Amino acid sequence: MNYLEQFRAAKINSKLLEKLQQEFTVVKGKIKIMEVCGTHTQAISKIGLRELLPSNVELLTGPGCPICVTPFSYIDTAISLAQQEGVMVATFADFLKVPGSNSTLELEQAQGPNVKTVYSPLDAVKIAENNPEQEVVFLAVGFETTAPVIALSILDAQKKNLTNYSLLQALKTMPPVMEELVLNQYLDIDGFLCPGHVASIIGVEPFQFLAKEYDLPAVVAGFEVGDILFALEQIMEMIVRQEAKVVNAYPRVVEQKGNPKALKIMEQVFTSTVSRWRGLGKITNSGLELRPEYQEFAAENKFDFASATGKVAKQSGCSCGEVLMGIKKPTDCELFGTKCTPSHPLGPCMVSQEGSCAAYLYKVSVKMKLYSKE
Amino acid sequence: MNYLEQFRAAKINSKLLEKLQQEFTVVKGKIKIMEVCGTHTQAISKIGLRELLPSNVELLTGPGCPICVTPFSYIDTAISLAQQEGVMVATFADFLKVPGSNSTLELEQAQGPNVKTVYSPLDAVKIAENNPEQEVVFLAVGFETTAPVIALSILDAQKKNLTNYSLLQALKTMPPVMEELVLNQYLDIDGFLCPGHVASIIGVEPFQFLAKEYDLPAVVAGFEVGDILFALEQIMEMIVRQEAKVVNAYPRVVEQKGNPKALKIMEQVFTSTVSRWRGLGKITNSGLELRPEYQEFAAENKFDFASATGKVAKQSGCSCGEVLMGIKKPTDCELFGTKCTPSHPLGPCMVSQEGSCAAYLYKVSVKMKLYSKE
Amino acid sequence: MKTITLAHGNGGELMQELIKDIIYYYCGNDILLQQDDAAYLPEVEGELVTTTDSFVVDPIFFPGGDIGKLAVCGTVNDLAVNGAHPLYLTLGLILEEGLEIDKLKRIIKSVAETARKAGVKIAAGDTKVVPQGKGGGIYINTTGLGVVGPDINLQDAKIETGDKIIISGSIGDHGAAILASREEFEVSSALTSDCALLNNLTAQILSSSGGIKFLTDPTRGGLATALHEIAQQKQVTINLEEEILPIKKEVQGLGGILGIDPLYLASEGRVLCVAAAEEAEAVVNAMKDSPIGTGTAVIGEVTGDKSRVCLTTNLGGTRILRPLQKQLLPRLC
Amino acid sequence: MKTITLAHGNGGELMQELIKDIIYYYCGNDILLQQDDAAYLPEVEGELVTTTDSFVVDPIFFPGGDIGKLAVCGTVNDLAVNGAHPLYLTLGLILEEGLEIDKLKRIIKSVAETARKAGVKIAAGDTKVVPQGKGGGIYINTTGLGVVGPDINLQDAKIETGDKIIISGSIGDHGAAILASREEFEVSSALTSDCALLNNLTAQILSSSGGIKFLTDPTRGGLATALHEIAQQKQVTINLEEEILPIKKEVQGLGGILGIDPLYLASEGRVLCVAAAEEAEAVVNAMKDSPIGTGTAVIGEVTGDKSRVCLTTNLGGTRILRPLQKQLLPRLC
Amino acid sequence: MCIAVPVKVIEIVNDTEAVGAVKGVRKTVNITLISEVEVGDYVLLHSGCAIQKLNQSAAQETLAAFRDLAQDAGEER
Amino acid sequence: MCIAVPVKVIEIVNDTEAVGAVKGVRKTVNITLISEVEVGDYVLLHSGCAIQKLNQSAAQETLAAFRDLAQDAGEER
Ligand code: SF4
Ligand code: SF4
Ligand SMILES: [Mg+2]
Ligand SMILES: [Mg+2]
Ligand SMILES: [Mg+2]
Ligand SMILES: [Mg+2]
Ligand SMILES: [Mg+2]
Ligand SMILES: [Mg+2]
Ligand SMILES: [Mg+2]
Ligand SMILES: [Mg+2]
Ligand SMILES: [Mg+2]
Ligand SMILES: [Mg+2]
Repeated sequence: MNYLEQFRAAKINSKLLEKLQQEFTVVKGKIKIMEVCGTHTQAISKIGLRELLPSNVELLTGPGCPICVTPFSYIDTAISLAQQEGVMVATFADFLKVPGSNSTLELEQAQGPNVKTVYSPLDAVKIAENNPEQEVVFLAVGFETTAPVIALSILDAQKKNLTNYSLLQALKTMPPVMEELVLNQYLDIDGFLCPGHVASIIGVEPFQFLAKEYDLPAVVAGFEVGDILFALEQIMEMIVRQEAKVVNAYPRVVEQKGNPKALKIMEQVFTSTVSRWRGLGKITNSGLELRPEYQEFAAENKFDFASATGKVAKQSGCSCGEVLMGIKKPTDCELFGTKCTPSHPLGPCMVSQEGSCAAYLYKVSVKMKLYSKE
Repeated sequence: MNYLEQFRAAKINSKLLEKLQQEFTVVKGKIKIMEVCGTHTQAISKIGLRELLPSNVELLTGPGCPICVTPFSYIDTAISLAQQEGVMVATFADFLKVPGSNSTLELEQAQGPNVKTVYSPLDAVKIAENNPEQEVVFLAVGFETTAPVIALSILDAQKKNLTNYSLLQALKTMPPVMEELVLNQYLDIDGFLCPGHVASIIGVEPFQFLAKEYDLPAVVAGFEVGDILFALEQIMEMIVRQEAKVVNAYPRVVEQKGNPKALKIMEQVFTSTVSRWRGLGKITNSGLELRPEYQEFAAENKFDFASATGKVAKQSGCSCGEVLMGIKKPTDCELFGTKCTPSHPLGPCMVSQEGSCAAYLYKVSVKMKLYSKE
Repeated sequence: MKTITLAHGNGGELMQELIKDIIYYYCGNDILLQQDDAAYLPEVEGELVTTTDSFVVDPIFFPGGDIGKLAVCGTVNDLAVNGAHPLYLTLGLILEEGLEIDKLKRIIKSVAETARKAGVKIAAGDTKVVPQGKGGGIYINTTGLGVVGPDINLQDAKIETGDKIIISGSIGDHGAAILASREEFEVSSALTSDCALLNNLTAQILSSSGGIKFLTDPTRGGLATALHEIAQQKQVTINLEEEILPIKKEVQGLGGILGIDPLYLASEGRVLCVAAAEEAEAVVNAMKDSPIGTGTAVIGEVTGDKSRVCLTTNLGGTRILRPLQKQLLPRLC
Repeated sequence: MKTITLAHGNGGELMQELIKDIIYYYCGNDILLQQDDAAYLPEVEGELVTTTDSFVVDPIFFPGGDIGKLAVCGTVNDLAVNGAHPLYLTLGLILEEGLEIDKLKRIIKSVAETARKAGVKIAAGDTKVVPQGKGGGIYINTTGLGVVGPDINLQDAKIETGDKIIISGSIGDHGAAILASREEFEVSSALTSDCALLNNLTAQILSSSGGIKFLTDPTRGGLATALHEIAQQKQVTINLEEEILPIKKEVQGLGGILGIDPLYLASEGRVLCVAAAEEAEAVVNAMKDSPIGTGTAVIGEVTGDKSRVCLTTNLGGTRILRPLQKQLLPRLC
Repeated sequence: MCIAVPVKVIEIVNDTEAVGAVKGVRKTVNITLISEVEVGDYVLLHSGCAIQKLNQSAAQETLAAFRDLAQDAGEER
Repeated sequence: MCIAVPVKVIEIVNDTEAVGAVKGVRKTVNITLISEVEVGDYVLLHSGCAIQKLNQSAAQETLAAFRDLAQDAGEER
């Protein structure tokens, strides 16, 4: 057995769960722990963890699903680009079904060679190389985990002298949005499950503010069942001990300083910028944009978006923003379960099985809440 | 009834045939009349005329099938062009099945977007216009009937500023090859059925040498059953009267001077050149080539044919040349009917139903002979 | 969603929805609605006959029909010309990503209507979606099941010299209508496809006379190819008379412009019949009684045993008709 | 000629040649060689069952099989899981211009061999050629005809709480093998498709016990979707145990790399069986006796009437398994 | 050499294009190669282009010649 | 946020490419984002790229911590 397999050993996991259950019952009152990473959300859902925890525990789903946090207008811009003659939009498959005003990328893909799903942005560069007559626009979404790979794609395109590769920029960074959440007066979080793969790039440092400035326990966690249980246990221990530290429970992947080489490449290509989050609005320094010397790879500079976004007329009536902010429950949305279903989603929260609305619909116990300051 | 329909009236045609049969039997000895136009060959075959004529009459098939007279190396060059990345060969469908050394255009068409059949060279220009990244090479074969249309395509491409349209030149002209045939010591022709559609462009003049210089009766003929019967009768009358004239029996389409406007366009773009004929070799002034001012549209100037034709290694063992020259009968070819069949032709004479070999195979009475001077 | 996407073919929820909303909606019946991996059929009486055809026509909508109507007619007709009473069809759809769902609906509606007219039920179906650029909008396979009554025995009939060749109407209409609807040729005409169900007509033919030797429908390859197959299979010479061949003027016109011989153009609603000479008149009369047989004509006869097809031309000459060899494409000469 | 051209599909001489040289050569039998518009079938005994499927797999050759084998297995299996003894298949080919004839031969040989193993005859066929760029090399439709003996009555069986869910081997091998063979992902493995004939196994299952409630093959959409269909159709709750699901390590590995859940990957040689609790052991033993059932396992049971599928995770949690919704594509998260 | 068919001009679209008709089939025809074409004219269509106008009186003369000859045949028999 | 899986490096192809293996599946991996990778190393694969090397001793320590905790649970019960 590969040593990594041991992280999945069922026997230890059951023991860890038992331990966790014991600890939670020791604590009186509600405890809210937020996982900010979509992949954590997915893992938690796949192991059916939420319902195994005592009823006084809520695992809140944070803004870590790149699909859910990307604003409506971005999708519309991507679609309008795909519709242009000579433009091919390259994207991670996750985006295909997200509805824009009148279409989805999946529908545009069906109309012609307008949308291509890729496994990696490096594949998008290859497509641009092989189709010199097409402008290949890669939908640059995701967080620090993906940003270095996208940066690499820019360096690759530059080395190949490609003038037909560009990014539609919406890369985001985690710590600023986490701080925004902490500052939110309606939101009351007892601890954070920090995103392990983001941390594998940026290290533990950037999360220290949680403990130091806001007195919140936080654990950088991996994604195996054991990792998650262990991390929750570490948070619980801190809560019980009324202690606030940022613990690295994923040291096999997360170095204190992250991955210096990846960070260097990322910083060579990108710089911080304000970014707009669905349901949260604009957050300072929460996004990445191409540095001036790479602006030739910005789709913004190659196309006139005014005309594109001018098209945004019809809204789908989706309440995803409010759901994400906790102003509404999914069931409060009048489209929920009737006009909006996983097969015909009207909002991003219904797109993936782990989206807040989809999860709610299928009665997997959902205890997500996220209040906005507005 | 449209007045043109009257040319097909069965009753008159039967009478004409009767008359013709009577005349032929009057004449003693063999009479050989050559139709030089492939469309005449086809019409004669479609009405089953050969077997209706007395046995002392032979209708010889001349070099008027653009497929049959185009040399092997031309097909190979066309195929090697089609095989090149970024090159699309546009062609009349007739050429698809003609075998080259290792392939046919039909096979190349099947491999990818390498060959496109068109109804008109003007369509090839449209294809070039819509596919700026492809070089569209039109296979410029045919005679004076088609040459003006091909000239028009060049003017069209020029007007549209296309730099990706070119011709692979093999256009031929009729009168020079007819003179070559007349001069052939082994060939003994009593009269010519002159090509009516070539004459619609070039007029009657260019055929006068047949009567004036070689004392041969010749009739410019149309393509309806009545046209052909009437023309043969006119030739017979002259033979009987030992008279040699060039008669225009297709005056509804053929003017004495042809079509001046078409001629002007043709001469604007093309000039006479030596041309190579399968089975007959090179004949002076029997071809058309782009004038110097249009040489930018010559595929010869865009591609290196030395390398292409260098590939011509394997020969198919086809005896088409000798069959066309009358040195061999189709049945003398060892491939005839066994390895070479209409479904799997090895030579151009087997490609169309009216090709010498195909016709022979299916026992439609074939009486073609054509001797070379070699 | 107005367009077919790959998700409509992945076996999941969207596909089930598509099948329910369109296929079951239009074609639903007790057998199809079993919805299992396979469908149980009620007991049948008579000899079972089966046939299969895939339809890849371009364009999918054409004057006189669409690929849905064609797919039902084609397979019903193949059963019918073998003397069978058609009972069931299966329906295999290969949709191309990007097909408009409205078009699919029109086509399936057409399938359902034609099946109803033919008296056949869609017994089973399948839907696949292929990526954009790997299909032709829609390809349809229909496989048919029918039964032949005890009184019909086409298999053992012997074709003899003197037998008449009869066709139920003009030839090549379908092929010409398809060509005319292809944009690249820049032609237009009022011509419509002859696409039609033949099962009533064949039943009428078979009940009108015991002298029927052979029935077929001259589809791909046209009349010449269909007759060539008979000539080869039954080792007979078939002779046609050019002068009495029913060819519409538009078909002739299009053939002239494009250099295509109508003898090689497909019909999709004509029966080609070989009948004993003495029965020919009765057969022709029976055929003319049918609304789709009004143009019935004797076009030739069996004249020997040379496994070939000849055409006596208007002038009295003879042309040997070979099976179709090339693509039907406009030619230079 | 080494390549399929449009002329191979025009109904003419080249097509006839192709059919004779390849289809008849490999698949020829007394019924197919009738060569008529439709084929007469010998008398059958039992209740008739039919099914149809088109196969559009990409790539057409994959580890463990090819589209020909798949096309026969798929349709034979659909008959088999409905309790039928498969007898006849029809074979509808849609070839893309440019397909190498050698590849076609390999595929048809594979069709013939698999049909022989299954004991079915190819009763009728059809060949169409679509232009280069309008197909996927080759698409195949097979339509099957089989008979169900009087002793088998799956249709009326009632699924009840306590019934066991049994699968004949590891899940998702076919889907994973296909994904692994797609170049764009730059992966490789020794994984082969599970593509196999199930008719012997289903016959064994049905003769081993009268307690069989339902049989199916979890193809497109995978195990989760197949079970969801049962749950919906029969209005039962099905509960799976994650810990005992047989999933090969390569399938897990590929799922991890590409972000794809093996529960939604197709199997093409597995039987999914619902059996009465008290019969489960006998059924499992009978299945294990078959060479393609050695990996048989009970993976869950019927636990209620909620029309849903649940998975009890290794940790004891519950996941609701929805039918497949999206394309199976690698995801970012 | 070259298939060509007569069509009747039923519409002049512009300097370069006309619509021809024959036996109920209409076809777009390029008319650049001929001069002074009018609706009602017959033109000879080859490879998408009109390559010559038809001379109707010459046609009638040819037909008359046919008939004369055909009559000859009748008489001589 | 981001799916990533650990794979074992079984071949270094060149400066930018390696072959990784996990559970019998091999995958081409871009290694530009990490330094000093060797055959036998485990790396974290995300979107076609190795984004970090795995630290094996840290992994063992974490596993030990798991076990300790699990034992706690056993004892406390
Ligand atoms: S139910 Fe649909 S429309 Fe309503 S908030 Fe959720 S995703 Fe948006
Ligand atoms: S039989 Fe074939 S190979 Fe021989 S001369 Fe004729 S065309 Fe050429
Ligand atoms: Mg586009
Ligand atoms: Mg090419
Ligand atoms: Mg099935
Ligand atoms: Mg099926
Ligand atoms: Mg048919
Ligand atoms: Mg199916
Ligand atoms: Mg038929
Ligand atoms: Mg058929
Ligand atoms: Mg199946
Ligand atoms: Mg067929």
